Amino acid sequence: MPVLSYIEAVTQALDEEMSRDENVFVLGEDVGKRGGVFQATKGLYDKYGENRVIDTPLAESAIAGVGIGAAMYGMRPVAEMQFSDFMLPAANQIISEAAKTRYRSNNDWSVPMTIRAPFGGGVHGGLYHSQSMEAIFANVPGLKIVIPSTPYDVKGLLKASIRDNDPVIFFEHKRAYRLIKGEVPVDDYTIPLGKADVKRDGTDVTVITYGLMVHYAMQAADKLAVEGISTHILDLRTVYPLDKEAIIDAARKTGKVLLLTEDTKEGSVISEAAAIIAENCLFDLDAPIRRLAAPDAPAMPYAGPLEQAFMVKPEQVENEIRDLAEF
Amino acid sequence: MPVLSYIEAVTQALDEEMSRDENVFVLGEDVGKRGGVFQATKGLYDKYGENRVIDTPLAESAIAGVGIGAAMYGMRPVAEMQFSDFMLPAANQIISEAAKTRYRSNNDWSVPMTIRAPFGGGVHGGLYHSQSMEAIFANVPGLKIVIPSTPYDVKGLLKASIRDNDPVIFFEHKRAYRLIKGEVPVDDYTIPLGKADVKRDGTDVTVITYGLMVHYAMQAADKLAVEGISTHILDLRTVYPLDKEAIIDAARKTGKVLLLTEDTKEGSVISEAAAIIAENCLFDLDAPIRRLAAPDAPAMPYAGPLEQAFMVKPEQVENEIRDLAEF
Amino acid sequence: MIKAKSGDTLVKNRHQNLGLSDEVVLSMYESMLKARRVDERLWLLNRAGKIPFVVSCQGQEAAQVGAAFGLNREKDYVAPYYRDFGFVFAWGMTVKEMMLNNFAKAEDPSSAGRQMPGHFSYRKLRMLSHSSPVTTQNPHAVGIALAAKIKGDDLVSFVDFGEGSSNQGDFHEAANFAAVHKLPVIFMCENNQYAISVGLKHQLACAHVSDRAVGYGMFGKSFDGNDPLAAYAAVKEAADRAHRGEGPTLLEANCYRLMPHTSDDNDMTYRTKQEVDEAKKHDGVLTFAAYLRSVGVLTEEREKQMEDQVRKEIDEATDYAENAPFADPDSVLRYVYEEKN
Amino acid sequence: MIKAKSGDTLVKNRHQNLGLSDEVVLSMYESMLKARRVDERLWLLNRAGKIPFVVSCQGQEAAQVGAAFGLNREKDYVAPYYRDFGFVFAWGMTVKEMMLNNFAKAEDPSSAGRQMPGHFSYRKLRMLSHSSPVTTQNPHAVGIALAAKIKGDDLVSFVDFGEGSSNQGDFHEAANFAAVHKLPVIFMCENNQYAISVGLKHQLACAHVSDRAVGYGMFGKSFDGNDPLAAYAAVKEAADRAHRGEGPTLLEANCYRLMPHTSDDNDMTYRTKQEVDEAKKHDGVLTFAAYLRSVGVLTEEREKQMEDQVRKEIDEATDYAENAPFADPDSVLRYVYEEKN
Ligand SMILES: Cc1ncc(C[n+]2csc(CCOP(=O)(O)OP(=O)(O)O)c2C)c(N)n1
Ligand SMILES: Cc1ncc(C[n+]2csc(CCOP(=O)(O)OP(=O)(O)O)c2C)c(N)n1
Ligand SMILES: [Mg+2]
Ligand SMILES: [Mg+2]
Repeated sequence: MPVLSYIEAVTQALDEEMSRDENVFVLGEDVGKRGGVFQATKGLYDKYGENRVIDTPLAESAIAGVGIGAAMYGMRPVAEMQFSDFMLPAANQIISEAAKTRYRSNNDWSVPMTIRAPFGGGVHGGLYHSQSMEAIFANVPGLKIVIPSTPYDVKGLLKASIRDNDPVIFFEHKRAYRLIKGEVPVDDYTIPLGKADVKRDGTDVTVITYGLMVHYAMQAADKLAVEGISTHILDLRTVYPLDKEAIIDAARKTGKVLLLTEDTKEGSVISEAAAIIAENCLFDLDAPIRRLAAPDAPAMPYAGPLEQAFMVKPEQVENEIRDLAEF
Repeated sequence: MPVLSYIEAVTQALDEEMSRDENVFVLGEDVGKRGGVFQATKGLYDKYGENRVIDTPLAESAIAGVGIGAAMYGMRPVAEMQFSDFMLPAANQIISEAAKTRYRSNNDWSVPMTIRAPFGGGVHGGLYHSQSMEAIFANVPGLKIVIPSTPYDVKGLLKASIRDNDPVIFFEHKRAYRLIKGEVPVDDYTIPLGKADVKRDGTDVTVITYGLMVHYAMQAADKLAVEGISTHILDLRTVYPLDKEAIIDAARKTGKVLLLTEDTKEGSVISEAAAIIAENCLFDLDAPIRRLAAPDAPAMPYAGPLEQAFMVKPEQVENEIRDLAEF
Repeated sequence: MIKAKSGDTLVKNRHQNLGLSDEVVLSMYESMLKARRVDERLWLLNRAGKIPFVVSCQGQEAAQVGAAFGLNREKDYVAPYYRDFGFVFAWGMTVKEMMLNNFAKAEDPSSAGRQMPGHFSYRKLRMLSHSSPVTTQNPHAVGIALAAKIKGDDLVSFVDFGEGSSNQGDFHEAANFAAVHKLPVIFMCENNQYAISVGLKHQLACAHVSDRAVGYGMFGKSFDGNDPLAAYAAVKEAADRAHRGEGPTLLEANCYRLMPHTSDDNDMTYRTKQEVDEAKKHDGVLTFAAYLRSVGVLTEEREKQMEDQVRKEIDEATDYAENAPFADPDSVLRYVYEEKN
Repeated sequence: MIKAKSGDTLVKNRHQNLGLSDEVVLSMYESMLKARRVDERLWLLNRAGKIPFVVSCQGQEAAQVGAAFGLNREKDYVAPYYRDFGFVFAWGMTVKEMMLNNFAKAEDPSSAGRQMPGHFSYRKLRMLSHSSPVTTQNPHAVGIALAAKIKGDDLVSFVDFGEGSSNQGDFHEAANFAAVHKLPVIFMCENNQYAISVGLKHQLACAHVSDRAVGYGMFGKSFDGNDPLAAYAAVKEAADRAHRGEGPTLLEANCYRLMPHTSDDNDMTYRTKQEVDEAKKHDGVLTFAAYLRSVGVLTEEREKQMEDQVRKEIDEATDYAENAPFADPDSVLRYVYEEKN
């Protein structure tokens, strides 16, 4: 099986979906000639032309809003927000419009649009090129929020998102773009939205997480295995609406749960995971739930040492798991 | 002590702060001549003039953004968002700007602005005049989110918000505006932000909630007292950042916790409260945490019976508490 | 700009000059009348406690109906806003459907009672779903036009909004997008002089909303919003431009909101009765009727017949809607996402 | 519009006609030179791996510096954007502070290294805090002007942004607000022809960003952004209008971005070397120097002295900044909210 980087999987999924369905098109800032500032849409402009790979004016609310209109016409727009930090001007279009169109029209209209947005820290991006934005949207019924961790998942989930008949926010971890590589089948496959995935089976401690943090957890698990600690890792993959059953099963599996996110802690999606566990399997727990997250400060600083201090570190993950195992 | 309605307490707080500090001014849609669509700013235009009670163009991002600029100049703007549902065009100004200005300037600049916004359901307002919007913002460090339940709290908390040197979102429950009345001291007092308040002391079941739901809980508690069930009620008052200690204390007090919100459930602020409890006092609980909230659907319908079906009902609160007591 | 009716004989046969038959202008008038009479009925129903809320179209029917007739009602896509009673009637919505919408009943084609009245939506009629946050529909209309362009479909996308709403960021972003991509969009602002209590001067400092067109490099035009023929001509011209690939147009219909903002508003707190009375003199429903009479198209008999017919329709529709069932309360959980079977 | 330098003798003494002394125009030139030389150094430092990121001002110094000189540098409030090196130098920021900003060190007055370089902020200098999401600063500048108006303070609020950014909703809402309230705001668009890879034609369909002024009922003007004197004159005129209570102005400086968008960009994927080379012929730093030489103000000696002085300042500042400490990592927890003691 070919090995692709995370971002190559994005490009491949887009390319395949565009060639499969002429209703799929891409719009966003610099997605055309430039192929996107991260090169996620590289080659698509040459292949599909300016009619289907559209450089928009610098206006996110229009990108989302025009996408919604096109989706209502029957297209499957894939809108790129250059950085997830810059999708807030489109918050009203996403939350008031895309998310509510099916409901408010009593199923008459729908918005089959995918919004792709690079998120996450550790790239020297400073306050506004490093944020995790999912929590802002992870309370809006009508939306689905997908965050893949591996190239395999990227391809399958992005294809599923594009084919989904409701709006999907697809957050791509920008540090994973080139850092994370993995096998990706050449054939056409989709991964169902709304389903979490056990990335590692274990018996002592459960880690529930998503995005780049899945890899931190996997590394920690490898190290801890040497110490005889067996880690169970659940990758949420869809962070809204959450896969409750999978969360409950994973929590029950070991009775000790570490919830992990690189987002700031209070009000993050792992808070909802904690609530689900507290509601449903309190008596199955052998230790209080733990949450490991970034500090409750506005965003990640730019200066190297400050960025480092802000971000969740692999050692912290390891320590938390060990602590829990020893509880 | 005079008895005021919830909205009269809003007006009184605004009036007193404007007369106390000439840097306080009000801006928003229809807040001038019309005195606000709910009449929250009634009389202020005549008293303080068009320079300090400013009818803005219909543009929420400008209302927030101009408020931020004025705050940076040293004023204390009180911006009204006509309905909280309509504050999303200002999401970028609130989240990227107001919340982060102090942090990003390393304490050089600050934004002492209050954003008032009526929220909540049960007023026949349909999808876009009934929503609870707090969860969207309750993950943004740098913001404070205040939701008062009584006229007394309204006055003290609004004054504290206006005097606070950081941005505060002040959500007022629009159904409470005229429904809820209570004693309000004539004198100048403030209530500290960030502190929850025990609205009723009890021993069997703890209800943690805010806004109009505090009154539902109080009514249920009265009824249940007759049955011999003693309910402890914690009013969060500030829903971001949460008063962790008070939540932990309240949970420990009875060991049985009902978390109550009229917002849709997944990703709501009570999820964070659940997480805090699951992290900190798991072994003090005698029953799994319960959450009572609106269904995870986009928003509250307009048609009477549908609105009824969507909203949390007093009987549900009562039943949940009773169930917990009997657990 | 074409002037509304005057005593001058030159204005006679104005509709013929526009290529409109007598039957067409009568049909225009009928839509206007329907909108007006429905609106009046809604206020009565509201005062009688039968419906909790009214948002009103009075004073804007002429612009709305003229605009609808300027479009291709078989093909074009439209995003009317909450005051567009005249528009949606001319576009094919029935009085019964309108009443179901106002009574928020299950059969309401716009939302089955989920949304407030006036939040029109009707896929069958290529009418986009409208929400409460103002101006969000503008980029949607642009998206329709973009999609049509990608697919090679020759159609026009039409969107309405108020002058207060023209100050929202979405107005700007949508107009700019449409202009850059030369899309077949008609933006029509129904300038009724007020955004709730805030008068035009406190909303914008230019003379006409259409003055904004130049900043997008698009064609702009302001017209008498009390004159359906002016609206027809302006929209027709814009549609022709759009079909010729000349891109979007920004139109402004100058009218006046004759009623309070909604049934929740008291407009006497911010404007005077004299001002409203003065505006009533230019009421498009009355002036157009007068024009039609003056050119001999609207006979006394026809007028009476029309009024009777409209009243009957409204009576029946009201009865029907009042007695129709609400949606099942359990339905609040439905259609959050696609339901697969 | 004032034309940039030509061979014509008529252009001589242009600055005297504007009431600017020789020393003032030399000081202008010095700020431009400083900005250019600092920028050049930053690219070297970036390529040497000493700083991870550069955002560049090259090609926009003339407009920036001219603008700053058109304002009252003791009183006015300003919201420069990330390319405004020339502006912030003319406004009083030192080269050392600029280098501390680019090295993201604790003493960086803009953010102590929290923000990316070029996100200027300096309360002491009445310079607002700038963020990455574009155009958010526009309403802030309007807020300053509104506050000053409320307090009766006579000052001007100035804000810069790019032409791509002029398509954001916040541009529109801020401009409209300022115009309706007749506030003393100067909106200056530095039109450098590109928004990252997207050229002007794909950003807007009007000829000039300043064409948008009429849609707000405000004064608008486009000028040669390679000519600091044109910038000075335009901003001065706008400031005079503002002081006279005539409200806001929308200016457009026509310039060209000589470097890639940032050090992360490869501009050869979307434009040609020929195009850039052609633009370099109009480079304001070179043409203004030529003008100053042609009118005998910039002597060879003075020029050398200036270059030496600037180089020395940059060397020292670079050394200092490179060796200066980062902020304490624990400080990431600080200043989320006011810290009370
Ligand atoms: C984003 C947003 N802000 C505020 C409101 C509340 N609101 C409803 S209608 C209205 C005034 C609209 O004025 P205009 O655009 O002139 O349209 P008109 O009602 O006069 O037809 C306001 C402020 C809203 N619906 N949406
Ligand atoms: C809201 C937002 N969207 C996207 C970006 C990413 N971005 C940074 S600069 C830029 C282009 C800006 O172009 P322009 O306004 O012309 O200014 P210039 O950089 O050319 O000076 C973009 C798209 C951003 N910073 N903010
Ligand atoms: Mg209006
Ligand atoms: Mg540019």
